[in-house]
Amino acid sequence: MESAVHLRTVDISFAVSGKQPFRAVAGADLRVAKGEFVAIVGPTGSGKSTLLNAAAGLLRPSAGVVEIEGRPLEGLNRSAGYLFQADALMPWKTSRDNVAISLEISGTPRRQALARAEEWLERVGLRGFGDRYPHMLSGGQRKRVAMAQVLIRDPAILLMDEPFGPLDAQTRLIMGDLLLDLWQQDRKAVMFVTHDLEEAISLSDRVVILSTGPDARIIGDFPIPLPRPRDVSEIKLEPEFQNLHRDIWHLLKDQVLKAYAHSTAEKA
Amino acid sequence: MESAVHLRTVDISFAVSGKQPFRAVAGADLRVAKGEFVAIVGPTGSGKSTLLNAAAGLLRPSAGVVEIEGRPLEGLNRSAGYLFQADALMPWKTSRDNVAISLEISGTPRRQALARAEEWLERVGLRGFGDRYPHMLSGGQRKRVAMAQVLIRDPAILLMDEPFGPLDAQTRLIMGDLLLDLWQQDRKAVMFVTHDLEEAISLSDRVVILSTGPDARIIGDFPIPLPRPRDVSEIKLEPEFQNLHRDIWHLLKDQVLKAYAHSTAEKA
Amino acid sequence: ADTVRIAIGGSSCICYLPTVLAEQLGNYEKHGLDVELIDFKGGSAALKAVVGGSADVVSGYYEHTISLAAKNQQLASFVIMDRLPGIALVVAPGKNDQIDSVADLAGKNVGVTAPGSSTDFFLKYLLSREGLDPNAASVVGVGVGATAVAALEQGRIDAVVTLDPAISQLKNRHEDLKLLVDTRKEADARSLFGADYAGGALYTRQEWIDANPEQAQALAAAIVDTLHYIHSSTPEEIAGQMPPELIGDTAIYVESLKNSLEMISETGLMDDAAAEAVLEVMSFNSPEIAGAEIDLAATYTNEFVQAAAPQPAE
Amino acid sequence: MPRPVLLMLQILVAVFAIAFWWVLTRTSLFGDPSRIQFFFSTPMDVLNRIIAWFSSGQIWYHLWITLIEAALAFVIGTVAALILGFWLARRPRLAAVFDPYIKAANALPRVVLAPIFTLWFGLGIWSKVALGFTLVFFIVFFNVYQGVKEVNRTVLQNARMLGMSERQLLRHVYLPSALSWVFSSLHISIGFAVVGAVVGEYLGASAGLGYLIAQAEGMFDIAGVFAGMFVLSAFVLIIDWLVTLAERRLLIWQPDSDHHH
Amino acid sequence: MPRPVLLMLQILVAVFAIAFWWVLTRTSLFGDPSRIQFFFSTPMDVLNRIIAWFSSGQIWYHLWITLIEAALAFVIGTVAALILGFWLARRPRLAAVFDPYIKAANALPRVVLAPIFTLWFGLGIWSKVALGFTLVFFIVFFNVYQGVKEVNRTVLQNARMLGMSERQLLRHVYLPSALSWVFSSLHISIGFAVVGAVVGEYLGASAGLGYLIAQAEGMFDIAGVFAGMFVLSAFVLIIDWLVTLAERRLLIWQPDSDHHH
Ligand SMILES: Nc1ncnc2c1ncn2[C@@H]1O[C@H](COP(=O)(O)OP(=O)(O)OP(=O)(O)O)[C@@H](O)[C@H]1O
Ligand SMILES: Nc1ncnc2c1ncn2[C@@H]1O[C@H](COP(=O)(O)OP(=O)(O)OP(=O)(O)O)[C@@H](O)[C@H]1O
Ligand SMILES: [Mg+2]
Ligand SMILES: [Mg+2]
Repeated sequence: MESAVHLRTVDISFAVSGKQPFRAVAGADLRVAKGEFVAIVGPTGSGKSTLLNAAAGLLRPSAGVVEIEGRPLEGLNRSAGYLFQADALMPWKTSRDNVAISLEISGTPRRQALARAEEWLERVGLRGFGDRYPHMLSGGQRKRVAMAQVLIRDPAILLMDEPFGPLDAQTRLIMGDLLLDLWQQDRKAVMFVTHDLEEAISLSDRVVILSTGPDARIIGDFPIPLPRPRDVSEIKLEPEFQNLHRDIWHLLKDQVLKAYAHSTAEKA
Repeated sequence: MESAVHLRTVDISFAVSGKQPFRAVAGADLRVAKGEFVAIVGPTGSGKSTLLNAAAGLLRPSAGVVEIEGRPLEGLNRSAGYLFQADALMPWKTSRDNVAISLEISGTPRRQALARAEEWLERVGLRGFGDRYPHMLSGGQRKRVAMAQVLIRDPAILLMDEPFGPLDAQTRLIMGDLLLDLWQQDRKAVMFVTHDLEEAISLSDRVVILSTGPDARIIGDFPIPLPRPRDVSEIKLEPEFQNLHRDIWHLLKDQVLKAYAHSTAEKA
Repeated sequence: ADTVRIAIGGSSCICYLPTVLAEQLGNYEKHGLDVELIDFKGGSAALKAVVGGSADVVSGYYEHTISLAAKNQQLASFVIMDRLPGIALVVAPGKNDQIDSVADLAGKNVGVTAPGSSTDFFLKYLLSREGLDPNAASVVGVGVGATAVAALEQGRIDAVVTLDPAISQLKNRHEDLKLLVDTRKEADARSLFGADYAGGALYTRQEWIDANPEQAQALAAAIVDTLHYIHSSTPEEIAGQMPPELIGDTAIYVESLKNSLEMISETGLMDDAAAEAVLEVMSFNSPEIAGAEIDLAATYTNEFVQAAAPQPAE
Repeated sequence: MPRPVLLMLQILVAVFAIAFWWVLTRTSLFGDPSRIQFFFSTPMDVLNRIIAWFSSGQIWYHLWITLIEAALAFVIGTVAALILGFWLARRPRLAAVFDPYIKAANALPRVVLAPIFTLWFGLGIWSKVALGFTLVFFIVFFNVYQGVKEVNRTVLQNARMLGMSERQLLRHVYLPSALSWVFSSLHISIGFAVVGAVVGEYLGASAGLGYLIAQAEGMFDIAGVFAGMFVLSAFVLIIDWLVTLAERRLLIWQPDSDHHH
Repeated sequence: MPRPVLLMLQILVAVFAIAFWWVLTRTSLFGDPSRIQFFFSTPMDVLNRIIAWFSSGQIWYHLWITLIEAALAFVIGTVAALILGFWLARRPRLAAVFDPYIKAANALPRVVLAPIFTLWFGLGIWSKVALGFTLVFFIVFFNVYQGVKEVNRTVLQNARMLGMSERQLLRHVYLPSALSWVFSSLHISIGFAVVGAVVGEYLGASAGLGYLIAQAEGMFDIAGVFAGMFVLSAFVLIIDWLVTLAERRLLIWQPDSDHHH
């Protein structure tokens, strides 16, 4: 299968003034095929957002190459939509305008863009909140507006950084279904960062596990052979799911414990 | 038992320009006793952060009274520590300084404050990150610095808004244990907002459930009669836990589905 | 002795030459004075410094003592430096054929150094002498520096009422420059005012004179000595004494000195008729002054100059 | 604070100031009143002068000239600064090259430049506009330049990822984000635009408030000078009020800063 | 861009400007050169003048006086504006009451006020400091005031909840948060401090660069005027460079603005 995103053994370092550069990711090799849904999990601070930033073209790897659809990435990744981990809505636009601008940018007439934005706000459960500025929304509401902003553009590659983090469990399921529906329709490539293992397994084709940083590598790569289409809330009950969950959980737990031990080593 | 925080049938409204005020919370009555650990769950946008803001004295209820330790609250709640949902670290201070300032404010000499800050950074698994400015940290790392900043002051009342949101499952458990340890020592009153039901049940004495907003009320109040001290990672296996989880989950699910249906009503 | 602070209304003006030259020649020291010269942009600013008490003596136009008398501020001049006003009416190069007399200024734009200044008054007085409405020409403030030259050469104004060194600069740049009136020359001034017209002088608050008669005396003597020096030296010699930053182009400076020597007083004495002439022009322009009871004799004194006169010049 | 109370307090301040002025110039508490009057005039004289100006109608023409000059300087200066500021802020290399020249230009004493402005722009309103421009431009420019740099990084990256072109970024991100910087500089520069116009008139002109002030000053008519300055101030307050209205409209999205406690 | 390249480009700009100046005043491409020289002098004349000033050593005294005046105006103006700005920004009612007066004061033409400053502060450096102060103060004040209002709300609420007193808030939240606003206004006001000092000297003084410029102007010695202005600009660049150093140190916490793409 053709690859949508290919991080070819990338190192990613950050300059830290007065010190050695901090190498967050070392020799990570990650390939996401066209139409593939890859979940990325890993301990906090391991480098998940960093990988997405590299795939988006916002960070340049210090070694290795980022290839998008087979070609080395120069500048921004124009075919990707990126849902950031942090608040990224334009505070001077209402939620409706924040969503509509996504379409207006590429030339959709304003009226039409607004109508579609309204539809999308409804889809993410925010009917009636179109006139609100971001600071008048709750954390979960802001996240959903951001989600609508990214999804409405229907990008070929989706980078999502803990998109459902501030949502309650039930809304997560609904949003997960929504995402899968969209994905099913035209098989985008998705890189999906989450801390919720169940979510990772129930949504994705593959779960990739990052080791504790610095010098984080990919230490696990689990294909999820569960049948599609999936019902996100039902799938958890399947025994195969449970097995996968346990395997991944163990791998991850070791990483975190190691990291935590390392971090408090001197103390203990 | 004496009450630490008592929201006496409060209404909380927001002015929305050109419209009726938006009443987020209506007639919510919530009492947290001294030394009690109360978890608050509810659909996204229901008013959890709003309730914490009221308890912190950052928002004035439009009806009802907020009582802290038996006295009506005027201005800020000086005996509370508040871990905000959004990023709230001072971007111009390193993580060490961000934590140390908490102590310096109340007169601890700088050297001592820095030493204790370093200890706390270790506790939350951030040894070696003391020199970083917030923008050089990952989302989960920032949250943990904020947690250290609040906990180091050892406040009598703890308000925590999705403190473990951006952490991976394993780190969550570690932080949960850390929190319970602290709480065990001197029995603070805790109001703990979370979307993770398991977390809510395993940590708290009581789980309070908010209905979908606007006009959110408290629609459920489950005492958690699990024995203390608890081991956060083990407790999930107890049958009583499972029962509670199921009950709460059902109540919550209905709320969310109702909200979502309402929000997409016209559409359907 | 205490330092005497002299506020000059623009040290580049030839009309204040004696004040600066006295310093260069060491005449103040000779009379036991320690003098500090402070340069101001225009006479009225210099005067305000003196009224406010931050400077002791003004080197400025005598007429201000009259304006201030009308404002209940008692000032008096105690040595005169110029017996003529030194103001000229210059026609814009290129407008020579349109403007042949003062009467032709009606309806034209005429530059003055500033509205309400001596040059403004002078223009209005000139116009009325020709039987015109004093406001027949529209007045434009253009200052004394390059702005005036730019405005004139660009034809933004049709004529300008100005002083040296601007007159000499213009003359230097335009061979055929037409001066309709040139009161650096006795003839023009006499025909206009019927007498001399007191120009630059040292004056100050009456209180200061009363409190510091020795210093006033010494100042008067130093200036009188300088006046003698000026009239007994060639322009080149004088130029040789001046600080280079107050000369600019030497040739032009010497030329303007030549044209101005006539206007510089030889004695330092105030002629009563010259004071009358000033009062007349001022009264004409300001209803306030016309209406005020001004004791002209109180605005100047020759006492110090007379006491200084017997001293032989070097 | 309700508006009438605010207004009353503001008036109270004025009343106090005027009372102090009166005591200063009318009693011998602070020295010889006639000398003080020479510098500060008296409240009544100034008031009478203002009334005379307005009742004779003479002032309107001058006010109009000054208004035009100040408004042109303000608008042209602001627009030029916005364009150059936004443009240079997005081209850090170019900006680095020109940086010292811009800063040096800001240090030139405008008063000295008056002859050159006269040469280029004549004695009419344009030389005054030029003078005002040189003040307004730099004030707005530096703020815009900094404002653009202060754009929230995540918001900017998000906008870029949404596919905004440089132009769209300007319109939808940089401009709104820098708006409070721009308005801050506008509040500063309104005053300076008027100062520029008045100083220009003061140095050479045939009309305008600066001309009136210069005339009054030449005649030691301090009441006239003060009257001119009061009219000027009133006038600036009106323009500033218009700017504030625009600001309120454009910055409606900002959370109220909470000033409780 | 590496520093040497940058420096070379900067010098290139200067070379171009000077070449243009030379062509303007030395050839008849733009009209009669002798007339143009009267207003613009020529590069060589100005250079010679500057060399003469420095080699005779005459300039140092004047430069020193101007430096002192500008530095005092800058420091006092900034400090006063910081104090008043931070103080008023935290007292919105008081600020609302005084708001119109502050704005009106900013519109007063400083040149006209010069005699009053002389009255109050004498003829020495302090009247020039006062003039510079009135420029610096308003520029910094408005920016500080706005900067304080732009503090991130969550950060502020968090600091409050941590128990900071008003004073601690100032030191740990408002001041650092408003710092980029402050620095922006400092870059603007350095130029204005110098302008204030020079204009003050120009209007009445016995020393300083403004005095030199005024004398040169009075004698139609345009080379002297330009030489004075160049020395002035060089001088401002040095002060600005010092401010930039301070800025870099104090704003070290800010993420590099990313200027790629
Ligand atoms: N600008 C920066 N400068 C220095 N270090 C950085 C910078 N940005 C991130 N890092 C470091 O890189 C590592 C990876 O960060 P990243 O944000 O990718 O983590 P993450 O896996 O997304 O974590 P989380 O789950 O907490 O969001 C962290 O240790 C972080 O401290
Ligand atoms: N400033 C405001 N103006 C208007 N409405 C607001 C404002 N702040 C919050 N709200 C509304 O109040 C409701 C409750 O918000 P709140 O932030 O308390 O939700 P929450 O329960 O914390 O949600 P989440 O889990 O998404 O954080 C939401 O519908 C939100 O849109
Ligand atoms: Mg992350
Ligand atoms: Mg919330």
